[in-house]
Amino acid sequence: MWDAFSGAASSLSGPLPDPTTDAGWSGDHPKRVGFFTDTSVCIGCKACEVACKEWNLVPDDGTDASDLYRLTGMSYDNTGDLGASSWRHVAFIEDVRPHGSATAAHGGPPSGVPVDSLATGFLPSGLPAVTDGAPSTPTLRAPRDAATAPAPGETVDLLALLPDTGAHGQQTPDDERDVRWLMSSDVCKHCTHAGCLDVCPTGALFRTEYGTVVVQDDICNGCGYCVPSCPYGVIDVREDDGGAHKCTLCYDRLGAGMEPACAKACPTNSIQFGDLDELQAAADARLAELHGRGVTEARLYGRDPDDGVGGDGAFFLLLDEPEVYGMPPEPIVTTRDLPEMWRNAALTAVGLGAAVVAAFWGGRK
Amino acid sequence: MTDANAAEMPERARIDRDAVKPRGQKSRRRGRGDELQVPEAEFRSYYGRPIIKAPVWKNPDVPLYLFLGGLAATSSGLGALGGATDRPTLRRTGRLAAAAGAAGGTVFLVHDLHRPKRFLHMLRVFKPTSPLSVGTWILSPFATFAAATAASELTGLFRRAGDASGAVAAVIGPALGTYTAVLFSNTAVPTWHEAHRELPIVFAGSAAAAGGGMGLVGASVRDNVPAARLAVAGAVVELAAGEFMERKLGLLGDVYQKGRAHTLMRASKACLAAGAVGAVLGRRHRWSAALSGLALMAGSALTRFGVFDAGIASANDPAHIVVPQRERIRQRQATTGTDVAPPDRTFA
Amino acid sequence: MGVRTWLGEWPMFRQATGSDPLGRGSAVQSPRTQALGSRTADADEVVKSVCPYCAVGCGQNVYVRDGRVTQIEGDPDSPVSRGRLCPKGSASTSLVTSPSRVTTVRYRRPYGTEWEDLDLDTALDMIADRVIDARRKGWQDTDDEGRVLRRTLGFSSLGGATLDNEENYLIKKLFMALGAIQVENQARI
Amino acid sequence: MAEAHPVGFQWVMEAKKRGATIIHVDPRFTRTSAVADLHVPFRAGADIAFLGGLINYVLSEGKDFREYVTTFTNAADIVGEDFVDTEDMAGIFSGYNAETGRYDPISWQLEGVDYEAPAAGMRDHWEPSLREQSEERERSEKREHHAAMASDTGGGAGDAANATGSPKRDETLQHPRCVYQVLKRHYSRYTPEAVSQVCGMSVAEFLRVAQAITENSGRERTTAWVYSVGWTHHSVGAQYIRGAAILQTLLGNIGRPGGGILALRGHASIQGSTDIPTLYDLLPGYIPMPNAYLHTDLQSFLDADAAKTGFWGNMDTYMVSLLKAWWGDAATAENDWAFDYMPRLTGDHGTYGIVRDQIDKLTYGYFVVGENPAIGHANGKMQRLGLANLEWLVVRDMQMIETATFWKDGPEIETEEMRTEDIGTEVFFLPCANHTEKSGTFTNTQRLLQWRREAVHAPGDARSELHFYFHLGKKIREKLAGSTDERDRPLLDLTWDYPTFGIHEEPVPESVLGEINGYDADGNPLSSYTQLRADGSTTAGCWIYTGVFADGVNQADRRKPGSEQDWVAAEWGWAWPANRRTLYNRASADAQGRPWSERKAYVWWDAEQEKWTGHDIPDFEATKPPSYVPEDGATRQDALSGTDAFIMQTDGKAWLYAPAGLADGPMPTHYEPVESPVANLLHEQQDNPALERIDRAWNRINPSQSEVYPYVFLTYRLTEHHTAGGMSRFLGYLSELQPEFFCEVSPALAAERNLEHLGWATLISARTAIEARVLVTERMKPLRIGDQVVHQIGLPYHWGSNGLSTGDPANDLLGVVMDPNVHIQESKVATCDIQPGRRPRGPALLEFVEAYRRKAGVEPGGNT
Repeated sequence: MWDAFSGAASSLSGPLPDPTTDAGWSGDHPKRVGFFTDTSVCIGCKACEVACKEWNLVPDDGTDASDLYRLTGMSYDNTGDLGASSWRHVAFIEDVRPHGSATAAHGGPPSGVPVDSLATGFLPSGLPAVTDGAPSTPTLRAPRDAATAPAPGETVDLLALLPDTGAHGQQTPDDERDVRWLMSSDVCKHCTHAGCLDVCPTGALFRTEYGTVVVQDDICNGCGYCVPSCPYGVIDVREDDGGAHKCTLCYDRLGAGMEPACAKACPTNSIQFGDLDELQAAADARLAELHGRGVTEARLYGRDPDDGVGGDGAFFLLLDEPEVYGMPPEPIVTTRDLPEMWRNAALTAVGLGAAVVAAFWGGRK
Repeated sequence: MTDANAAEMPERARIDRDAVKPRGQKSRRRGRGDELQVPEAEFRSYYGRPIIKAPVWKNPDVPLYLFLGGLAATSSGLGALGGATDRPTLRRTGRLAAAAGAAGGTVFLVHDLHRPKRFLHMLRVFKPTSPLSVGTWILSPFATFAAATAASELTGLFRRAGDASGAVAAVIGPALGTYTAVLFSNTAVPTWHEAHRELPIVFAGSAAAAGGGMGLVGASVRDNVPAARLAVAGAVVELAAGEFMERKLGLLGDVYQKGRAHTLMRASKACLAAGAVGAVLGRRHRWSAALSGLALMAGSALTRFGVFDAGIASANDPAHIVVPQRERIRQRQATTGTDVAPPDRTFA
Repeated sequence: MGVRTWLGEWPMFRQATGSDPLGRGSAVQSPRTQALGSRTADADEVVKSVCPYCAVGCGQNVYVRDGRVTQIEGDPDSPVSRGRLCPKGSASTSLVTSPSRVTTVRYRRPYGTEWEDLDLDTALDMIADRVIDARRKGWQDTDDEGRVLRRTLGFSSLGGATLDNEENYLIKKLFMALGAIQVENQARI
Repeated sequence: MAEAHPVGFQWVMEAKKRGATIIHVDPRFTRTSAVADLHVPFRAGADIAFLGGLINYVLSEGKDFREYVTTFTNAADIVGEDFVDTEDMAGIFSGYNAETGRYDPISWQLEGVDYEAPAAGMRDHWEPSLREQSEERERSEKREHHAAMASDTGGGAGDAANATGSPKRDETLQHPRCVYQVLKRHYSRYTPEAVSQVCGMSVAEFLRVAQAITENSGRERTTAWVYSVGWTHHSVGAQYIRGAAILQTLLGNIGRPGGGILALRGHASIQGSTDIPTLYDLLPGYIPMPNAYLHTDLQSFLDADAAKTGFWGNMDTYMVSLLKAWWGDAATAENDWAFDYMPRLTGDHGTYGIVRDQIDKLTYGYFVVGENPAIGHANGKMQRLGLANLEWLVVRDMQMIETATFWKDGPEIETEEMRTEDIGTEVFFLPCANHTEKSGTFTNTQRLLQWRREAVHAPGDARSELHFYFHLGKKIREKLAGSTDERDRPLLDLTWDYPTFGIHEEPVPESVLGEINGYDADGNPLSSYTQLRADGSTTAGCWIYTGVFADGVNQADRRKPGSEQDWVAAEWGWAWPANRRTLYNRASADAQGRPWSERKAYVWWDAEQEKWTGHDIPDFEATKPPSYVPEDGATRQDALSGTDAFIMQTDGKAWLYAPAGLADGPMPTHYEPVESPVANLLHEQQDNPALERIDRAWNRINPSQSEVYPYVFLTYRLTEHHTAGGMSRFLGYLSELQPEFFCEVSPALAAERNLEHLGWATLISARTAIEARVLVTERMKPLRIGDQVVHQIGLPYHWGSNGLSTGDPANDLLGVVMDPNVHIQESKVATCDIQPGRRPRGPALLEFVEAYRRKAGVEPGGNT
């Protein structure tokens, strides 16, 4: 057992072609499966969140009752993050950029229509030349008296706030900025090197024959070690039952030949389920396609087997930096450093023992 | 654009503050006075929310477990060697503290579980990849031997067996004192993980200070020299290693510079320093020795609480994840000469 | 349970003796996990249905076990939806099994301050009486000019967009026979 | 579309993947905008300016699909000399009567067409006896009836049904009065600059759209337009759709694959409830309801409303078959097939009129079935006042919705306008079965009937509507059995003997669908509406559904997997009429019957087999060759030529110019919403001169361009909720996703009004004030309109006081003004003020709103 631990460094970090076999499953185990979430076609409908909860009987989220039905203010995301009761989480990012920096995926011009020609090149016959769509500067009306302006907050005496004539119209439209609304359905990454799994002291977390990482609720004793060990902040302990919970990649459905509930529901096929190698090929093709269309900000996340977790079983096509979606830019599984940690701890333990012995050095004084 | 640029995106900056639900805080929204630890460096994040999950480990259970484990670890050695060197009060103190520490630690450890009835599930497996599993297999025999030794000590029965089991516990003890550092560093919590070289030393020092401190409290002036030495050495190591760790952490060390962790660590340092000075100067007087011992133990305990709190704060701070990881990417790109920075970063 | 069996099921023993020394996979799988199956696998029946929310008309498969709906999900056969559902459609199981669903008749008497219970047949009988009465009170044989109206304005109906065609048909047919012209639904909203 | 119809949106994403350009034109930046190639923000209520601008672009640039236009449309028809356009009349068409506020459409007619009887919308002119009626009320009622004929919920029979003779045509399209030229002149002022000024979009954005749609229309390519109630909820709503119809017809995008104007409807069977209408003005299959003024007997009914040419020429067969289905043997040739059993209309009995009558205690009982008007309808107070003035109310639903509990916890209880103890309404709440607990058909948004099978039994007292209405009918018939009163004959003679099953005696739904389909004299199910006869030998409860039980098979229950069929998937469910998936698909082939292009081949003439064939079922007589020319005097479909693809029209043409059928003009014209912050920049006439109002204290309207109500608001749905919330607010999984009522405002508006993100805001109109959480978002953009800045506020309307997720109802903020054609309210745009903080509670709220009204110069509000 120690041999496997110390000898096979690849089973703690780095590329690992077959984590399933590494976890003791015989050679004829099923192919490793996973998710490819293509956020460029995500419409943020949250069907994945609901379908997941319906199938897995996950309770309404929220740490306490008063939290349940409150807006977070984070665009249309009222889930907040992944957690024990949110195994799918759709992030919404409202991104504002200077006008003109849009690309095709960002509400840019339809393919094949150069922006310049649109602005100036075409004019219907008989029309005066127009170079800019912006009409003349708006007429600003008399600004509101600052002294009568209400203070923010929960004012109840609104009668005092009856508007003065011309109270509006002082703010000018901001034509200079384009809006981009990114949506992405986050999920457990089912890492090749899964920190949660490796630190679990009970074997509740285990790697299935499909190469996925699953919590066995009948085993978990709620030690919580998996929670801070996940570099993505996925798994969490549910307060009411004390168990750690996360996406199972619908382990129970896989056995019955069904695809995971979220992937099945996803209206635009943003969430794709399948054999990991096939998904990776599909993702590479999709990335090339998008790059070919000028969507240069597209990038794959979790696709690379050389990354800090040995590649993810659930990986993504993103349109911005991972941290914008609430994901770490370059996670490394904590156990990569574990051999060194054990060495340090062992040496220090020896030192500590020596110190105790040394304290008795010289006999009685 | 960055989310930290409040001037440019006022409403989003406000979201950053309000929407976060950091663990360990009762209120849903942070007050103005309790700003996120947004570092100097600019970084982007998802509404300023934490990226990783902060530990759900209970406070004070886990810091106390760490403290008691450390206390027991060195106490077992003091007890065994105190017996071997004819220091009966040190022996007795060490043995009882080792057993009590192990027992108390076990209680806290079990209580910390969110499903405590399933404590024994820990014994299903032995996983070298899991410090908690390894720790369980350290704590269990240690507690058993320490308890047996203490029973022998208290009853006076089976003295030889008691000595033997005490010796075994003493041999295991140091592992119990340092494995907890791995327990913390083997997480994704940046402030813990990045201190994985220093944290065992800090915890070893802390264990020594605690065990030695206990010895000062319990042993007679006649018997307390090794305890005083160990305690003072422990305090010095803990102080030095702790300081070194905080500095070496750089950006990640900011959690020790503010908030509760800062307060706890300052108190810890004060206690350790006072205790060490007291132990050196006041060892010969029962009461001053005991007071010094208590101060050292308090210092040790406060370190555990401080490190624990620092970890929570670190986990809740997205900058702790994003900035170092970005820096790593930047450095790699600088060395490999490739620039894979997405084109939109420049104006985004 | 014999010691051997017990030992054989002890994951640590399996770690030591099997192909999973680190206790990451096969060695630590619990018997319950091993026996895990899909909730829909033992359904008595899979009934073809259509989503009740918007008008896209997504196909649904309704899984029934012991006379209860255990799961509703998209019907992959449907050329309309290809098995996919939106969040509302995906919540269909919750919709049909909602704990707050009202399943008994509730009655509020005129000027009453609280709901009361009422037997369904009694309710139907009372409603029939009220329909007859309102129909009579609102009846118009002719208008002022003597033109035939043969209608009642005594009562009206609202709803239909969430109902089946067959149900709308019966409503329209019955109301026409009663002479009640005031039939409306969401299509005008 | 991604917001409210996400699963349907998968096909848009498929199209995008294949290179289609997705353009989203919407006041808000929504989930649809997020994945569109182009989002064009613009001002709510300015759609006709936008569409008119596109029409102008097409016409002035000569970008129309000329061969399609000359083959299939009335572009070449010459408009009569009497017609005066808005260009020459300060924004009003000829025929307007300022006193009555309505149009006499006779001057809109085409040259060379004689009218022997009035078509819908023109009866006022053609019925001398009607013209003599001078009382205001009656005139108004008649007008409303006529307008209803043109309803988009109806729209079938009666539209200019009785034009005879052929209009003069100029195939070169050069005649100054030909439709093409009239259209061109009408839209000439809708320049890109004008569009930009009115709509608040840039000229570049507009041109980008114009270029995209014209480049993607023609032989090889098609463009589809998709809309929802964002187009219908306006005081000019029907004309919005007309605008799109004109544009799509000019571009040759009707009747072709990838083309069309696609209405996304919002309820599982809202299409079905229009086809088999629980609507006051229609009979099944878009046959109009008999009218007391016009229809003294069946013949006058047919004379007035059945066309002579086109497929509506067969309305006699549809109507007699319907009467036979309902009254069976009691319907005989002698008694005019029981035509006199039908009640008659005299005016508007639309839902808002009904509610007005409820408040006036003119009507006593109300069935509310699967609907939640207290939340879901415009002017919630008006709805609840109506409920409170009833004698009895029956609510059938699954959850305890606000409509059932208004007497207990409605907003008017809080304001002390009403006291529970004073409300005399007797309320029956009856639990209903859900979609898994009964069998039946829904008709989806593409006219597709899909049969659902019962999976489980309904719990407790829950019953299907089929059960309820069948047994209610039975009970009433029992109570009236033996009655000799003539008025009870229709009820007692009604065919009401459906077989039942189960312990609850549930009617067999197949038997009802069978009756809808219809039978021949021998009792065999019919297979096509062409089999219907006017001699009483056939029955059909809804002629357009005839064929759903073809061969005795429930065609709606066909479930051949899509993967085993071609892309038309004709063997899944059944689409009316005759299982055709694309209407008017004859237009997918040219005059000679050849596909316009290989790429866009859909239905074509097979010269060898001498019949129409293709991927879909041809929407044309199968063996009528393209070369067919009708003889003089031919009637019904025989009067249509081999190129008359629009077979329901009397002339077989798509109408670019509508000489009849609409109550507010032959061509769409931009009018401002009734509540608009700006003046009409295109025409002197501010708003639709023919729109309908309800001038009551509980329905006060904000003055146009009011400084007191300076902001535009619009209501809409979120993906996570369903309409008035009865099916979503009570579910945890949905409620947690959108947990609170909120308003969306731009950062600029937030700064202007000191609104704090996530704080509270109070929104005020002349109706009431409501409170909402504030979401400040860059997705809302202030617009420049002329020299003004217009701020728009977004309000999802799902919330009420019951359920898990609660909030003020957005619809309470709305008043009711209506489109004159279809009586649909203008709820997609109105004005309000917004202030930070929560609204006043209790009676203080009324004072607060009244103070606003005073300031705005609005008459006092109240409950009467």
